[in-house]
Amino acid sequence: MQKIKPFDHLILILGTLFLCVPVLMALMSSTHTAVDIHSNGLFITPGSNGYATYEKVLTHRGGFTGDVTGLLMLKNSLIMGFGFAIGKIVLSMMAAYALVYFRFRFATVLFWMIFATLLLPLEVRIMPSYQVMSQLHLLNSYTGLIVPLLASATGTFFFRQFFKSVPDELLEAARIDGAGPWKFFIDVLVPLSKTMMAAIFIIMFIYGWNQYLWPLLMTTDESFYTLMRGIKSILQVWVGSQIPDYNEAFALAVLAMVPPVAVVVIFQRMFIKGLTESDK
Amino acid sequence: MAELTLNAVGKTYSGGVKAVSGVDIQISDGEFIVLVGPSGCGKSTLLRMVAGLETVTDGEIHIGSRLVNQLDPAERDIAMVFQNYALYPHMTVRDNMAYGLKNRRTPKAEIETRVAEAARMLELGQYLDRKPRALSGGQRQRVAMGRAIVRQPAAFLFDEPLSNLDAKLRVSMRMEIRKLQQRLGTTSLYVTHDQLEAMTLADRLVVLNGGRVEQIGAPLEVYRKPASTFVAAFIGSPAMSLLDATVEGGRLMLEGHVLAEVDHKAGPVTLGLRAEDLRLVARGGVPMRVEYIEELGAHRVVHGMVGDQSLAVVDQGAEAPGDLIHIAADPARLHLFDAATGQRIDVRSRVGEFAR
Amino acid sequence: MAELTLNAVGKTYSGGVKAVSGVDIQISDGEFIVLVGPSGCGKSTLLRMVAGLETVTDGEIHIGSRLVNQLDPAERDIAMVFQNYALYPHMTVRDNMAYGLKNRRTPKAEIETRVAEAARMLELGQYLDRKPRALSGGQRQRVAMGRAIVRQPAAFLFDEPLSNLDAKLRVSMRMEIRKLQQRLGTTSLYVTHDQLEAMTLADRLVVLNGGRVEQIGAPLEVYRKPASTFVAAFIGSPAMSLLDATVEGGRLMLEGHVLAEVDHKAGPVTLGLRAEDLRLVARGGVPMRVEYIEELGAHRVVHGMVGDQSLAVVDQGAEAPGDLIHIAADPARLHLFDAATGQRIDVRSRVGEFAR
Amino acid sequence: MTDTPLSAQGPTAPSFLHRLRDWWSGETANPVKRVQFGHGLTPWLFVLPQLAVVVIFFYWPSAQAVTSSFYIEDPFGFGSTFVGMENYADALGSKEYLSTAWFTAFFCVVVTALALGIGLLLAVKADKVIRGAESYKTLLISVYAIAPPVAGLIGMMFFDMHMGPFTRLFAFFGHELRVGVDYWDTTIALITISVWKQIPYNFIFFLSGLQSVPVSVREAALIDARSGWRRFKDVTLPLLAPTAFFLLIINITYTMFDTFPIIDVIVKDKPANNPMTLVYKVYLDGFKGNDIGGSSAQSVILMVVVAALTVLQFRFLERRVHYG
Amino acid sequence: ATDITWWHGMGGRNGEVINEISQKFNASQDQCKLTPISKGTYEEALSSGIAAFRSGEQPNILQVFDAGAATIIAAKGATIPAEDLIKGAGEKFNREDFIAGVRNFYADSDGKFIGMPFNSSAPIMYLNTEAFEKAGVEPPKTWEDFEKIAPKLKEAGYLPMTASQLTWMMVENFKSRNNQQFATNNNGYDGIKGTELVANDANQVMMFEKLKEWADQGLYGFYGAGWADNLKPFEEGKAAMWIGSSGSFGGLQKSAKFPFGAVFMPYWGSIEGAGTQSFIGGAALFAMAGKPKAENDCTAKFFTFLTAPETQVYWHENTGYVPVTEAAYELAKSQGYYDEKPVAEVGIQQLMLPGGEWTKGYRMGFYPQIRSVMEREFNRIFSGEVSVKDAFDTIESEGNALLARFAKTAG
Ligand SMILES: Nc1ncnc2c1ncn2[C@@H]1O[C@H](COP(=O)(O)OP(=O)(O)OP(=O)(O)O)[C@@H](O)[C@H]1O
Ligand SMILES: Nc1ncnc2c1ncn2[C@@H]1O[C@H](COP(=O)(O)OP(=O)(O)OP(=O)(O)O)[C@@H](O)[C@H]1O
Ligand SMILES: O=P(O)(O)OC[C@H](O)CO
Ligand SMILES: [Mg+2]
Ligand SMILES: [Mg+2]
Repeated sequence: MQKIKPFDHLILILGTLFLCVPVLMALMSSTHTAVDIHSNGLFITPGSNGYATYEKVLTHRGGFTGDVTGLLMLKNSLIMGFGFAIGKIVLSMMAAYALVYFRFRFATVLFWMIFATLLLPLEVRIMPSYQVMSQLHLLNSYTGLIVPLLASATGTFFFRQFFKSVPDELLEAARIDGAGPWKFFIDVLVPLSKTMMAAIFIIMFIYGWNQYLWPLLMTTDESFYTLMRGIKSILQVWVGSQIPDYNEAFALAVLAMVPPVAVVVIFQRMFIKGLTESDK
Repeated sequence: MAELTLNAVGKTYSGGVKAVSGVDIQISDGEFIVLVGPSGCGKSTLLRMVAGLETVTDGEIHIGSRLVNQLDPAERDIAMVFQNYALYPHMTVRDNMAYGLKNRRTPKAEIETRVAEAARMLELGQYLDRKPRALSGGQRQRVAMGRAIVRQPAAFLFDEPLSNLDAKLRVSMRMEIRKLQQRLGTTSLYVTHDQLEAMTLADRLVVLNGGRVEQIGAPLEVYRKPASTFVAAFIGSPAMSLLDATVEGGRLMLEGHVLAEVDHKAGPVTLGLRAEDLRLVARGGVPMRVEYIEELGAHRVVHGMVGDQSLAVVDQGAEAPGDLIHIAADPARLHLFDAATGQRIDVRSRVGEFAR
Repeated sequence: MAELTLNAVGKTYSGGVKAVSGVDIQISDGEFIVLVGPSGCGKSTLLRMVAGLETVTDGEIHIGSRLVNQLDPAERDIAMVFQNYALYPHMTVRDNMAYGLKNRRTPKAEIETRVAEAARMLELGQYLDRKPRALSGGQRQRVAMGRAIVRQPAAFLFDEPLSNLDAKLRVSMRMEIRKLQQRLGTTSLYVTHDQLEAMTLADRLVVLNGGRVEQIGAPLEVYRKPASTFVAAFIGSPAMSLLDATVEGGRLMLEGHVLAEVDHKAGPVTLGLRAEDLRLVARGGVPMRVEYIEELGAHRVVHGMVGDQSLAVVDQGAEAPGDLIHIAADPARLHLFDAATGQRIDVRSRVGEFAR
Repeated sequence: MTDTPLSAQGPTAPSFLHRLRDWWSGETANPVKRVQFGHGLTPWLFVLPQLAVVVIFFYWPSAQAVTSSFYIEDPFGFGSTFVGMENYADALGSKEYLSTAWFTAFFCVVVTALALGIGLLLAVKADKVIRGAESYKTLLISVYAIAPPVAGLIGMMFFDMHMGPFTRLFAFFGHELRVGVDYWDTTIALITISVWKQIPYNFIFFLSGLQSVPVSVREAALIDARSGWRRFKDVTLPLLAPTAFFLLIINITYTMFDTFPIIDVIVKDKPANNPMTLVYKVYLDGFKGNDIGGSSAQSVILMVVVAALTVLQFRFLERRVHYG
Repeated sequence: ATDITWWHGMGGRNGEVINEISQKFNASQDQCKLTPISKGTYEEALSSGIAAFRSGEQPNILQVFDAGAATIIAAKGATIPAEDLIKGAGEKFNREDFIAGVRNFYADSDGKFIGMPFNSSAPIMYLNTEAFEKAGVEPPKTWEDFEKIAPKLKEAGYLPMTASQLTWMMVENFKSRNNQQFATNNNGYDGIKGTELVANDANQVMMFEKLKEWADQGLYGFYGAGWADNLKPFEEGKAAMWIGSSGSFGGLQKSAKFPFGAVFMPYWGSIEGAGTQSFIGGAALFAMAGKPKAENDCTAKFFTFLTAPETQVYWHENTGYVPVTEAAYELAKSQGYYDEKPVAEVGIQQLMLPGGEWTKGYRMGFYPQIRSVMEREFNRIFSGEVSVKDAFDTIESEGNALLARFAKTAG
């Protein structure tokens, strides 16, 4: 029994306001015209241009071929998000499995080799990475978009911690039950990691979803446009002499928030629980 | 079903810790062997070597006629029940039991029959579709048992399977295990550090101490003729009181009182007395100052001091702390141990009731 | 040190679960009260209400003369020992003990004296600078105790403090707790579901069932005169056997055998028999078919069937499963309960040894 | 006590042969799991995908970056001159580079401290309240989903020199906020936005960390200490240390690397004399300035610094962290 | 049909117009099919082009902005000079068709077109008509004029002037408008080795000392390096003058709620020979090397199509960039576009002013980084951290170090 003081709510409300008001303003601003936003800044009240903006953003056939609509970008963003999240989970679970459950030379070396990838993000090694991709003939492909981003340790690190907390006896029981490494992995470990996978999924989904620079460099085909790229291409003119279509950028941003937020809301319970379980 | 032979078995962990050494045990088909000993004495290590979960660094282990030292756990035809059950939390009770069989490519129909049979035996029928988390501790325990039985292995291995249960459940579960093993007739090796459990379950007890076998024998034999002070103190509740005594000219002396005549050379000895072998006498006997009393309902355990050595006596009387009482025992029920080595001394004759 | 008064205390959890209702307990200064009852009966809830960890939804709790319903746990002047110790894992043993005192601005020197005193008492001196993880289970338990005693609070609250220990350690720890409490004279409320622990520790036992008090009394009183079949089955080991019997014309009948003459109206009753109150007779008595036997060293518990009802008898004999034996008991040791309500029936007179 | 420690026998030193065999099979004194699968090909099959990705897409390009750092290179690859350590000397010898390095360190400390602090505060409060907890959590976590360029844009508009609400707020307190012109004003904006973006992440992890602190330990503290602050400081916080340590590393990585879209937006593509981080400078010189050799040298320096930092943190901080 | 690709760095409406032009080209013939692809900003487009070239994945056409020109022109094998390409394909090409101001910027020292001028802009001065009426003053031609009218505008309650992107306005185009040398080696056209920046000369320093002085007097507002931050006061009607791009016209029409006009960017009457044309801003198109002849011919065909008057006028009227050929200018004029929108004519007229020795352009490697150095130092000047002289000394020394580094890239 801990007494809850109004003060606690006050802090939470302030924190929530600090975090959410900007997002709310993005939403509200998306219903005003670009010129209004350009001249007056962000809005906290709704405007009258919302329907037009969202209709345009969703159905406007942009790009050279006229195929680049909000829906196409949404599709590609989803492919990026899912592809990355799933790829990440598969790769890092397998690697973490090998590192934790096998007795083999170099396990520590391998762990540090993988962990070191936290030290240098893609942005910093982007040019050489591009050359590698082109040598592998992976430009303009979903594989090329997704796979290089997988070279990072976060997921492996998470799963390693989680596997360490799985009771030893489960492996022992499974071995006595005649399960080999693959069967144990598929039959026992994967189902046990469900909540952890959900947690990682959200984090990674958002990461993949929000990629910009790499897709820009990697693809030359309009059919690979993502929402993030749509937003950036609207906004990039602000450095020059034009008025960017702020309203459309905000509308795209709001649309871009919907799937991740939906994922967060749906998986929230699992999410928090999943992250917790590693600490046991 | 098979015999189990441990031949000079030893284990040195890679850090250099010698957890088990020179263990020889011969277990006949269908026998129920209980390994007891204090925490850290190597019980689990020994069991896990039999299971194939630890490498055997010395000696040989045979199951039936096969030398299994190099075999994988799955190839040894054994089943194991773990202390914390180690059920697969994501599988139903049915799947938990069936998993080992599936991995052995047992035909579907056969699996179903065996699971149904085990469920009936363990009264788990109505829980077959639940996940472990929806079961009580006792029920989980039975699922773990079920997982072992369906396999119809050559041997069962149990590592403290009851220690997570509460006292009441522990008592009822240990009966069930015993009944089951008798019905199936499967050779079993059972680890516990609860001596009551050990006594009630075992065909033969193996008392381990510091990685070595201290004594092997039927429970009552071990109880009545403990081979050393270690075994004496470990088996029996309340624990046997061990006191310093001396033999002087063929007489066993405790704090200046003659207890019995013994055929042993003069010198210090350790005297073992079980609380239930002692009784109160109105006069004579050895005087004991009552310190405190445990009321257990059925009887009371009186703890007191003889000189400056402590002693426990079972009694139905009405003494209170501070009272001076006199106790006596049948000399046949005295245990003598070598004061230096702690080894049992079997004296050839003892005469008279102690302290006339 | 203080009195503790619970006045019609009840607890309804926010989900609507009524965990405790109408509990009245009057605990005098220095008394050691043990709360027993099966899992889920509300023991922890009650204790936690006293500690201030749960809100009290009905009734009043007084510590000394203060009504504490609304006070913060830290203001109630109580100390609590948790089932899983709840030691601060990041603090040394010393800091764990000192923490509560520091927060009460006890002078440094005073803290040191008290911690040293507690450490001496609990033989923890050499571990003072270790972290809990480097201690064995029993040692952790003692630290948890130490943390409570240095505080010198008005009352100790214990929530199953021994249930994580192995059997042997449990026995020795419960003695230490009892001795300590007697030395300090601090009012104590102790929760357990182990009836042996309850018997040996309590000044008075409170048996809870489904959130209500079933019986309050001294351990032997509860043991000897259980107020209901619930209490009868819960207190005592092996559990009291409860059998269906009938009274016909003033005679108590079990499976067709006359047991005693009782002054009670005719009809079905529940008969309670403790294993240690029964003895074997060569002839006569009630016939019992031996089912299986538990060898406990000091004695054996013989389980068998009378008709189709099961019964346990303590014995030193040598029966084997399948034997037919005959048992008898002193009518003064029979317990009768109302067949419908389970409440104890105190019959005015009983005549004769059962089944001549 | 029943413990009969085996140390009485003393651990015997393992024979040379034992050790050789252990080395060969990878057996160590402290394996991660009590029982592990044997060696052989299988573990390699499991690490292989990740390893391949890491080698191909991390080590290979990184090796190229290291090689490039010793050359001054025409961006199109027509000519290059081997210059040895000159690129390193140029970077480390430049006043601008050093001041950027100092700013990066400062920025790291402040952003990490604030983001962790506020994230923790909110997590503690959200963990405490029951009513409305779900809504708070959902709202706070949702912000995590907002796209970085939009986060930057929103931030930029909030700090706009002419019409930003924050500019007005500061004016109310008598300070003319000139983000993009004044070094420290820009710093304030960068910190605010970076902290804002990172709070939800920290909140999520702290909240789950808190929920894993044993309830009974918290209750024990409730009995021992009256002041909520003391309970937090003495008990909750130390028990959160593993989470905090993990977050510390992630947050430092975040401020070092992932804040660069924010900087890009706030300085509107033209850093001028505004503060920036080392990574932004690598991006600026390499990606925008096409100076491959120089920027490679900078990224190698960065890698070394971050690696050293990580090792330091593991060596000195993690020791103080209490794990379960 | 032969497929060719065009990577560009335009977004928003400009990007859409690029798509429209490409469609027009594809519709105009059937041998070639052009696909334009947006690669982010100018910098991102250039970097993508470089990365792609190194991997042999380059597009046929790459758009490169003014500051990046030296980088791509210095890489001799990376591009095919536009002139060679067009002539090689048998298309007509005449340098004189292009207006004076765009002829040299993307050409070599002999005047041969390396890049194809495409989206060209000029820095011009926009005026708030109301402000000038209120203050009763005439728009300035020279900075001396400015010094006279500025106090009156201030009195009338206006901030007299702001300017975006000082590097472009007050350094590069200061050099051009006042016919001042910008770098040795013929402004860098004659070779990479040994090219040095001429930045801390007396006139350049004087320009900034004046700016600083005006800023201190409240005659000029400095709002950092951001383009929009400096534009905003003008849009809000607070500033009377703003120096921006001719291309800003389209945006201003939407955002400025008052009548406005434009004049040439001022020069110094005190400097002899000043008043020359300005450098073009914006970007040019480069034909990347390493492509088959058939594709190169299509590229040439597209370049010819681009310079056709109709295409240029369409581009000019839709984006605000100036037309690059005389013919296009004439066409627009004859259509009466400038009668309707006189402001749209200012940029092109300024580019058609007579040139001088130093007005054809500049060629300096790592120039984007040199711009960064300048931007940094300008902020310091206006915050009073450094003197103008010191700032330009720094610019020159750091700039020369960068130029020396660039010289090494040639091998
Ligand atoms: N993997 C290991 N590496 C090194 N020493 C070990 C290892 N496992 C166990 N030991 C040591 O071997 C000895 C025997 O351990 P074991 O687990 O067999 O004891 P136990 O009898 O089962 O004890 P408990 O009753 O506590 O379960 C102990 O001293 C223990 O510390
Ligand atoms: N937070 C809660 N919300 C709702 N019901 C609860 C809560 N905590 C306990 N209960 C219920 O209240 C009843 C009493 O619980 P309590 O923990 O007091 O039992 P207990 O006697 O301590 O049992 P045990 O011996 O298993 O510890 C149980 O039925 C339990 O399910
Ligand atoms: O915005 P633009 O296209 O007029 O270009 C302005 C500058 O020349 C860019 O360097
Ligand atoms: Mg063990
Ligand atoms: Mg409880």
